[in-house]
Amino acid sequence: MLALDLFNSWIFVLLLMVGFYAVIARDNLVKKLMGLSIFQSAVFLLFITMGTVTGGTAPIVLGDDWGAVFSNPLPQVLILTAIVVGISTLALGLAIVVRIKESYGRISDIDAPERDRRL
Amino acid sequence: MNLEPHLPALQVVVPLLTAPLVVLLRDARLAWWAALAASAMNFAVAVAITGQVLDGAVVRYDMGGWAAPLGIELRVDALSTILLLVVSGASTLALLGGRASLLEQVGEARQPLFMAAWLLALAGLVGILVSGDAFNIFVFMEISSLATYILVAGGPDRRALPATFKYLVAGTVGATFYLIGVGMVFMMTGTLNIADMELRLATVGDTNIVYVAAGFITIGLALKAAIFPLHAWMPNAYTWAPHVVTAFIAACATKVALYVLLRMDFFVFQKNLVDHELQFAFVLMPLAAMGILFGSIAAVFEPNLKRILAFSSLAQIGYILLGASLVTVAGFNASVLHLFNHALAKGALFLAVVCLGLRYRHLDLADLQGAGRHMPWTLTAFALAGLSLIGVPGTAGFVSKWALIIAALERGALGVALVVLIVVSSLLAVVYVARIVERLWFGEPPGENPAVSEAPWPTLAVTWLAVGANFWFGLNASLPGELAQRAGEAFLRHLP
Amino acid sequence: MTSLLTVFLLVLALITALGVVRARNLFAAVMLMGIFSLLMAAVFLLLDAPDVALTEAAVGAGISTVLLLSAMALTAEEELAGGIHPTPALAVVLVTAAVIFYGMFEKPLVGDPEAPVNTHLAPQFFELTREQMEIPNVVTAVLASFRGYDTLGEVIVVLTAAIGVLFLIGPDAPQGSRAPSGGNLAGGGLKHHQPLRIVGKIAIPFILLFAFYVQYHGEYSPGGGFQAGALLAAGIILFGLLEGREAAAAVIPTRVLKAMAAGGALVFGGVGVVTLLMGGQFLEYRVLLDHPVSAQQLGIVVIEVGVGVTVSGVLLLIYHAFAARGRG
Amino acid sequence: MLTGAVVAIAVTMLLALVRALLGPSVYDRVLAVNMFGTKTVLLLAIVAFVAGRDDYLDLALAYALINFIGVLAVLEFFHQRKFGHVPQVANGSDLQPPENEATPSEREP
Repeated sequence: MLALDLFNSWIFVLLLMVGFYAVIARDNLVKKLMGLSIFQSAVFLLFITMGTVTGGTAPIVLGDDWGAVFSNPLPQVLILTAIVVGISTLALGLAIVVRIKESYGRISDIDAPERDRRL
Repeated sequence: MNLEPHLPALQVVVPLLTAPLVVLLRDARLAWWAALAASAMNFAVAVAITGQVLDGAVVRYDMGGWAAPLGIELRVDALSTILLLVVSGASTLALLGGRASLLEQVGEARQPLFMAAWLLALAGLVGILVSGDAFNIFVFMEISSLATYILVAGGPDRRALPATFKYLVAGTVGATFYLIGVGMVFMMTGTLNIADMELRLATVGDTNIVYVAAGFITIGLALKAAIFPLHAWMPNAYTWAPHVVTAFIAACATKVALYVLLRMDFFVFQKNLVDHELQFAFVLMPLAAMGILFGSIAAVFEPNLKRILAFSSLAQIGYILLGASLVTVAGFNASVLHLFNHALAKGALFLAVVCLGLRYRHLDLADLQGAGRHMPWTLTAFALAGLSLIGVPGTAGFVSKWALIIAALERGALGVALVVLIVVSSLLAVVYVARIVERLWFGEPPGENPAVSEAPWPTLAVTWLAVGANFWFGLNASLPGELAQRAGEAFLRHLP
Repeated sequence: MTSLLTVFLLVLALITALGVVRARNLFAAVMLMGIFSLLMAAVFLLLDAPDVALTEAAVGAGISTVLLLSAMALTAEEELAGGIHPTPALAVVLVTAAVIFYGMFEKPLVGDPEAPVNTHLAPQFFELTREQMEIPNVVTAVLASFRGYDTLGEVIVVLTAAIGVLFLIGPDAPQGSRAPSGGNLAGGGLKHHQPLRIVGKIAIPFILLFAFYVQYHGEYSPGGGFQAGALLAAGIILFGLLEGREAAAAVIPTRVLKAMAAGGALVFGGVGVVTLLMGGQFLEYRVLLDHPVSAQQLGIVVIEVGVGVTVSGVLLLIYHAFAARGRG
Repeated sequence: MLTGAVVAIAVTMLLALVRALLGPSVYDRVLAVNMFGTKTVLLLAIVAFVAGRDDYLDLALAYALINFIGVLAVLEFFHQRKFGHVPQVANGSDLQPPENEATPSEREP
């Protein structure tokens, strides 16, 4: 399991980098939101990974066998909540992007010099 | 039945559950009344909790009847109380005085949704303050953030939209950083309860990952608290939000993030991480100093009234952080006091801006020239609140700045340098406040003189109430002083 | 084999994520995001988290694809040339990564049953669930009872998103002057494609039935209110895609959706208020009935219904808001 | 036997992913996603079998349904592009037609 352990951590960090890079480097707003999703997914992976137990199974008891080895349910609960938070942020962000498109006519480069000082 | 033991839960639940009801309303006036009622009740609960805390109790509550750390614990101490008063008070005052302005800027049809978002922002902020669970804080942070994005996006200018988007990205990245940090601590301790974390970190505190976790938590929250240089989202968000919203969030949103930062850094990590002070001495203190200078200087050169105040907030956040980063009880006290007093001053100033916004469409100083002749009451209120911002003796702003100077002087040569910094930036504050007041009182009105009259009395009355609070707490600082002192005592117990 | 498979899927996920960032065509990026979600969901399942996997699939591959496409229909499909600032971004990202690597090598090994995460609270959750709730899905027990307050917060977050979307692009929101006309998703529907329509319509009842199963079986198998709500919404959205948004709006009018979104949260909060009135703490289900085990189960079932109702209402409201935008 | 099946599915997933990454046309990507979804469902079924957990099959079912909806959403998206108006090019540049890529309407039989 050693290899798997390090591997998950590697992927966590790499995904984090990829998502974070998209958030910072891309001007396109939809792309930024996608980057944000990837960024958050990386964190989900971190949490889920830490709760697994070797030889264990999902924390849903089968056939009243409470003595089996189970993975930790708590990180899973946290991530369920975090996923929901993520989709909520995405929906709100997309709504803002739609409004920006409608009033600026573009969804990139919104920091360009403003021509509407006296709008 | 006796509600007293349930106060911490009620603090959050009342606005949290009023919000869905408000969504269903169709009438703008009714929505406003409902929001005002919930907010006022929230303030009343905060006052009642303050009473309990002043009696010497740390108010605890086990959600769902599951004892911590198994369940989620609510925990209210002096530090949370002082901010509970600020948040619920600011919300109530802003709502009370802001009805006319909100109708004008947001429109009537969307009022119920807007009021629901307001209540959710309030619920989220108080939810963070009463929570004793690191993950629960994340959840309520997201509630308050999402709701605040909605409030900011309600601004009538189209520039509110990109400002909100930036705020959303910065806020989400900040919250995710915080979550990474909490995840790492959770990995090492197996708990999410803040008090339990501190205990269990004792055995693993000296591992790299805990240092990394502390770093992530600090950076994430610094982003949300708009600490220099992570403040890029803040000036635009404050400027283009509806005026009433600015009055509310400028007094609360960043301070609550700062509160979480203090809570985590001092009440979880300080005891367990060797040399944790270095993070303050070498990172946060220089940043605070730079933020103070940068914010003050930027405020001096800004043409737009709201942006001036936004940059001044950046400087004030610097003061709060500066006090805390001394890592002494006196510094912590000063920091907590300034959290309270700056909210008073900024709240009053932005309420005066609400008054101006009701009569002027653009808030560049050039547009507002000569406003004082038409709106003398508003301008007088603004000038008096400005005195508190500067820190003139007799105002609330003076009390905390003085405390900060005393705390800094405990630190010898470094302290003297910091005092010089504080004095310089206070002088800069004199410059930008005086510049506003001068242009607004004595400037020639631009172009043809529109028939401008004094702001309507409800808004004006609330503004004066806030200004009065600045002087009340300037002359009689016993309540915030007492709470800050208790917070300092708690802080002392968490030093290594 | 599972660990090898996990490694393989994670590599694919990483490649996909890189593809998302690289793609100039936003549509391609959305497709890749869908794949990415499926991969992450599969990984979560392999890591023994079926509840999370179900949610990730329903949300990531289903709902967020629909959302991204609807937003794209209203905005633009291609990314501008330029508009990338690689150097400073790379610097920030690399520093962040370096910091994490610095910490990562000391953490307890994954899968270690003796790691603090797995020894501190987890055994108590199992024990108490067995004693006081008697439901086999411990994830549901923790979600709904031990950390029910978090879940209430989660429901409120979803509701907040709906409020925001309605506020920003709902019927009362300002109409943009440069709104593209007719470029939105699911206006007319795929009415003229008979095979799709027939197959799709056959699927709908099964999706709804499955959603109810996921809702009511949440204590026994992966699932629960959130996943059920997402599936239910997906079923109705499917109907909207086939028959047009107006037809979907006729099935459940927006007014009702709003009531669902708010009502579910109120049901959840109401349970808390009732427990308070019955002398317990907020959300302390065990005071609801004389028999504490049944009381816990009752509380869990009721709040899960609240979650499901809110989530389905919210997701449909958001779908309608995006789909109706630009149609005038 | 099972290992063979898993390897076969993994290879197919890889191939589908390559198609989704390279395109070039929209339909390649849509099909790739659909195929990828199908393979995931199969993979889950095998995992359920190996882990001895029947309840995982619920998930496979959910994935299949979700995948179907996702593909329909994509189709509807292009349906709108074809029959609805393509959004005007505002401020010049957001909507440059892709150069190396046939627009869907051109490929429509």
